[in-house]
Amino acid sequence: MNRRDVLKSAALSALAASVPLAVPRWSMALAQDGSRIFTLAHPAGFPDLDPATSFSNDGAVLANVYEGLTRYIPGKDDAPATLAPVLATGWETSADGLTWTFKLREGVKFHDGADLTAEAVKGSIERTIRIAGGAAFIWSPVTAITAPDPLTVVFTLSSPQPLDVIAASGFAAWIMSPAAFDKDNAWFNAGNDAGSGPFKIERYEPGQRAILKRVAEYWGGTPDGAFDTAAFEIVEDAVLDQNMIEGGQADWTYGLAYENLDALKANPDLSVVVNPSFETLFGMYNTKKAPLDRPKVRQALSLAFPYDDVISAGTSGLGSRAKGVIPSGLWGHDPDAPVPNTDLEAAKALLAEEGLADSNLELVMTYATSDTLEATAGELWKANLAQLGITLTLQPMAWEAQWELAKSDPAAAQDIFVMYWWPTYVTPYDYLFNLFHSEEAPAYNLGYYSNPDYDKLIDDAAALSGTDRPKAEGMFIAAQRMVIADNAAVFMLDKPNIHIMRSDVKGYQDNPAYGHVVFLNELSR
Amino acid sequence: MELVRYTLRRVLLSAFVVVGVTFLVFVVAQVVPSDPAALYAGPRPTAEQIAKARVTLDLDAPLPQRFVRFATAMGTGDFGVSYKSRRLISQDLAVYLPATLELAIFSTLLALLLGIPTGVIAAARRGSWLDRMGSLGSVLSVAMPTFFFAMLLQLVFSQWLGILPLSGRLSQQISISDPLPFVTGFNLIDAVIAGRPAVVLDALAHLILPALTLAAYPAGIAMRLTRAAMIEILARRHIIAARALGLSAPRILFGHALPNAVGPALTVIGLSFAYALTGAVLVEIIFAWPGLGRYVSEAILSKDFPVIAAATLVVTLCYVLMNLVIDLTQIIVDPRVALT
Amino acid sequence: MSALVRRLGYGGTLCLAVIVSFALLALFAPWLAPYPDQGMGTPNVIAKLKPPSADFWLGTDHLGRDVLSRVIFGARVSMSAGLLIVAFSLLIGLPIGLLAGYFGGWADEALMRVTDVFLAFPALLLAVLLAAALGPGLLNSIVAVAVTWWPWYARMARAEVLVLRGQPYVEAASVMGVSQGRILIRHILPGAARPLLVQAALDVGPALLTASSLSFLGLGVLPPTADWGKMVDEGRKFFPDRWWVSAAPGITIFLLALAFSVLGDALRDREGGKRRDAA
Amino acid sequence: MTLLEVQGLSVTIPSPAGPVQAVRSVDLCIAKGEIHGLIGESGCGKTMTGMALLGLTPAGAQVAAQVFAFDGMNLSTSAINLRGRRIALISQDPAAALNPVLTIGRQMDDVLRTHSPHPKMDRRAGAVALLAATGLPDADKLMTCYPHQLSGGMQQRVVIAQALATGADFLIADEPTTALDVTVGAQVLALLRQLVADRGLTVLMITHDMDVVAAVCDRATVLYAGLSVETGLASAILTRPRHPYAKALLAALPDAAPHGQRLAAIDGQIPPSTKPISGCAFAPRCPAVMTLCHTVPPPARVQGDHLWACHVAEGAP
Repeated sequence: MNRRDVLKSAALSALAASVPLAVPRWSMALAQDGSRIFTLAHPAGFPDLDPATSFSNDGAVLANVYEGLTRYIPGKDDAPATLAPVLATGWETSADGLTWTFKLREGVKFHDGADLTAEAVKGSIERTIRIAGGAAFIWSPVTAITAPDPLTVVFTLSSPQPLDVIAASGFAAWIMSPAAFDKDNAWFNAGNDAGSGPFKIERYEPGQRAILKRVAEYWGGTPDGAFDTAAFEIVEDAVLDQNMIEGGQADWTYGLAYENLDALKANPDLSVVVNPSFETLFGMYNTKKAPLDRPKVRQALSLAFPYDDVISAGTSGLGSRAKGVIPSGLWGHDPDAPVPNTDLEAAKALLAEEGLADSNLELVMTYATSDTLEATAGELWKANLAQLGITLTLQPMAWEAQWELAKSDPAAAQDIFVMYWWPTYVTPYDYLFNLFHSEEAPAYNLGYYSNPDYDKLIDDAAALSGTDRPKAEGMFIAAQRMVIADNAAVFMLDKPNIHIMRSDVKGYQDNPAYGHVVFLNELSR
Repeated sequence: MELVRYTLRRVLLSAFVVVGVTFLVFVVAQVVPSDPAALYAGPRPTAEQIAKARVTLDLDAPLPQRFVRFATAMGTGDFGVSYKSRRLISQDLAVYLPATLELAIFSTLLALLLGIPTGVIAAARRGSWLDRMGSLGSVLSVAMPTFFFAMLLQLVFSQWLGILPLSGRLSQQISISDPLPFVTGFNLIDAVIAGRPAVVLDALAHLILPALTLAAYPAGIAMRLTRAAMIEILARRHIIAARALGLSAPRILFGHALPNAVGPALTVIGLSFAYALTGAVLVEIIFAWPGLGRYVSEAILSKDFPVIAAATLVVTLCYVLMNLVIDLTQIIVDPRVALT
Repeated sequence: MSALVRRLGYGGTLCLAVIVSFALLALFAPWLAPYPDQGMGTPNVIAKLKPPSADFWLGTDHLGRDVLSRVIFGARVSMSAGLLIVAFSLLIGLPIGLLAGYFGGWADEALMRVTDVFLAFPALLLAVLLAAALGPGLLNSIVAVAVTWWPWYARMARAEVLVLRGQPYVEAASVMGVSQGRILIRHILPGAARPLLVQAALDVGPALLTASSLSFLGLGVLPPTADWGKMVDEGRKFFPDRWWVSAAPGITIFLLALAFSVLGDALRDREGGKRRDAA
Repeated sequence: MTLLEVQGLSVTIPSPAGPVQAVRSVDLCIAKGEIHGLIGESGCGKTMTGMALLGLTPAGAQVAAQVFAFDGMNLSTSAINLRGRRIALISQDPAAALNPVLTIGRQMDDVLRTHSPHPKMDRRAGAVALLAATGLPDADKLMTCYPHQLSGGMQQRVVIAQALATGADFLIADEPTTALDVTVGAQVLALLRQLVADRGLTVLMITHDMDVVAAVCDRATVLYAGLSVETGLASAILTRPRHPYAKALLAALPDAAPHGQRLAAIDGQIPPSTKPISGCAFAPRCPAVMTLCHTVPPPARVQGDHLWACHVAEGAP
């Protein structure tokens, strides 16, 4: 009997006189009455359910309602990452990597009864490109799409790109029924769908819940004991999410406080699934503003970062050391990257060398309001820097405001920009281009890093990644080491992917390429 | 005549206030250090997407022109779309406003129900232990931080005793498998319309804790005001006259004294309603109540200006209307008010 | 001491003592807190979320900082927030009320309609809106609340001036040709300021409650500054299993607000003032 | 036949400054059908005497009397039962005595339903009849009016109608004309007179106005400092007062003085009600005071049915 139970029984006996004995339990479990309903306590809402423009948490719903041509299966232990066929059964590329041909699966029907055809694939992707919202840019290399026969689609590219990987993207790569080509954003966000996936949207109450129902005619297999219904309950408060999963009102959730995971692990009704994610946390140094325009000063700051403390305090030890910006599990990850370790003495020496010992430097770090991991990292780093005579001001900001500040004038912007990155589709280029490629008006290169050698190296690697992936990987790793050597950023940690679910749920596989998506069709009870 | 003039003046003042509030909200929005176009363009937008959004949102028009357009749009109930979700705000409001109003009205009733009888009894039994307990409770409730009180209520009634639900508006069994058809958006009313008594009870059970959180402070104030007013009224000559006429004690207390306390009671209604609307920001987050407070606080975090503006305006409008209604009721109940 | 008890009663005197002790705690926090550096924000990760013990009387938070020290340092924020909100509100409200009441006419009408607009907002909502627009930070949140409070003082000052303006000594001064500015400052201001100052003193409690609400919503101080509202919010994730993180600051806010409230009642019985609603 | 007999009535009210002797010793003897004046300056205990008869003394007050009988019943135990049944009050300021937020009809009905089990419609008719009986025109229309819509005289008639509605046969009229202007006051007095005649009522008329006494009272009692100092036929007191205080009252009232002038034109002040009195209460102000007066309580003197208390046998000149 733990302390909470003691308090509980004390309170109960105190109130025994006034409270009827047959206490109705509000935590009465949906999950435990053998129901075929899978309930997700979802800590984020779904801003956009249009498969062409969705670029956020909506993937959690869309990935069960829509399908793409391929799906990325992450590498595990020694097994390399692969691409699994979904709507496409096979694909090939020309030797120059400029023409890609996909064979489509036969007998697939959309929820509205239409058949999957090459025209449907062509039309879906063309709609996405036409609207040009969200992650539509993933198709920018595509110059033409043709449908030589009902089950064959041919893409022509302007430059060699790994289109099979792009087609596995969690955003902007969904195939929809031709009936939806002329529908607007509002039609989808009213809760309508045009997918071919194992579930369809039965009811959508924006900001509150989405109810998904199994589609009987789904082409793929279904495990025994699979769920008929999935209820995404949008509860944006981690405290309530935790209560729901503990009380049996939810089968799955994420985003709970790391500090509480030990208690959850000890609960036999729950299982805590920890996996590496593709999300990595880093702080970009403002390379255009004194004193961080000097690489040695940046290096000193990186040496002062308390890597292990942040992992243990911020993630209860579940995160892992970042080896550069490419997280483990993704090709291009560099397990031997020469990243700095915490060493205050060395940092002090470097600062002295730069003439900045006891200089009372004042730096500003911006991060997203209400992100406790970023706040924790900031607070711990601040304490270390204080020992070097550096004052770090922690400035939590709304993401848009933080971004706006960073995009304005680098000379007036923050000194350190803290953010996460995750890939739109699984390629190292996505990280390396967006974050460190030279840009006139930077979108995400918010440390304003600029290195022509680096630019060329990753551009060349990208061109090779459709045809000669091992070679491309080597080049990406080399490029990443340039960034590390220049100390363009401090790589704080790789975030763990932690999901909590009821332990009677079977078949769960975490797929970091798709954020916090649950592939509901794989689950059973 | 005075009545008509008073009413007209009050209505005109309220109209002026609404225009002023609209202006103020617009001004505050200009201070927000964020680019609406970047927000509208979605997560990780490209430069082209942002440029397109600037045009769509017409952000480059001169300020006065934008204000006029903003004010006319608000005036016609066209709140535009959310920059974040790009959903029609009026659609969202149709769902969230009833949820907040249901909570606000219920908590106002609860505050009156708790505060006024205790105040009456405390006044009638001055100095008794009931009076002392009531006064103590009112002092405590006034000093209690709302958010902490909410946590304590959840802890005791939901997590320890398990007799009331922790959060939400309806149990999942109902909201997932067997939802209530949307008629008015007030769950209590919709459940009655649907003829489902179990759902009425369920909705009530979900209302109690958040409403109690919001009712504590106004109930404390109500108790004080009622007590003070009743003590003054009970000493009035017409009450002595009523006693001299042999009327029974309860009839004097409730039939003669209490109607004179309608003025203070109306004040309490206004105060309590305002407090509930305001406290909604805190309470709706803690209780996952899908109402305007939660809506607006999310919008504030993401700097979603049209939502902030619409929600602030609607809440303020409710507040202004409520005050207008209270003032006008005051005249009906006590016609002497209009003369002063 | 006995004079104080006679004026305020036992309850009022006790409350005054509580408030004075909190003020002293705030003032001398670096000397009184057992771990001053942790009170100011230095993490101590190895000892995180420890229950109350001889070393940490009120336990530690998620970064291993002594909750007692944080609470003591939090008194600085809460006390100064309460005082500054009231001071700023007076600074805006008093002059506006004076001018409106003294000059009357269209100036009065215009200024009072402006206060109408501000009073039409549910106060916390406007404060949240402003705090969000200004960005987080103690000063910003104080300004945000003050903007919603000044109209009360403006109204009150105006009402006082209307009374004072009719006083014989003011009329006499006017007849003798004393300039208007001088009359306003010499004769009216001192009379009008007194009741307002009493009211302002009573409002410090509600003011710090409102400030703590903003802080709870993440619109208050910047980390790692300790603030009670923020501490309650941070501790909510660990509540009730590790109750001390939230309970200590929560109870502290309650106690201080209670002390202000009871003291206010004691003072009000003498001076006559009005209660202000807070959130 | 004697309806009310009171001897040695005293009312003591606790206060922070010590017990207040609001009424020290009052004797009253009122026959059925008579209008009995209770005369005195403000603060002499007249109103408190009326309240004691109604059992409406303030919380904590102690009421004592040697004889305290109403129609053969002991008032100290049955005041609450008699209040509003046999004894009713017509209070001083009708505007304050009526509830401002209830209609006249509602206030009449509240009284009627308390005292009779009649159905609502009958009660309404009864209320209209009572209002009409007090001389109110358009009684039916008045039922839906609020008090503030009526003139002072009309309000006082409503108050009288309420008193009648209780079915009481003994009315305590506490300065019923003070708040009214002279002509209206006179009409109200006429109405009372007529009601007494028609319905066989008995009235205790509390007043400070000698004109009221002259106009309606059969008999009267003069109070001073909570003591009854003289009682007798009203005409006798008005024409030939015996007690020096009563004499001073009349002397202080010039014939030409406007009606309703207050009785304050006597030098000196009433002794403080917190202190006990030794000797005669009026001694400090009495023009015919003797040494004896300061120490020995005055003896009761009788002349026919005229009683007074004074050391001077025939009263001072």
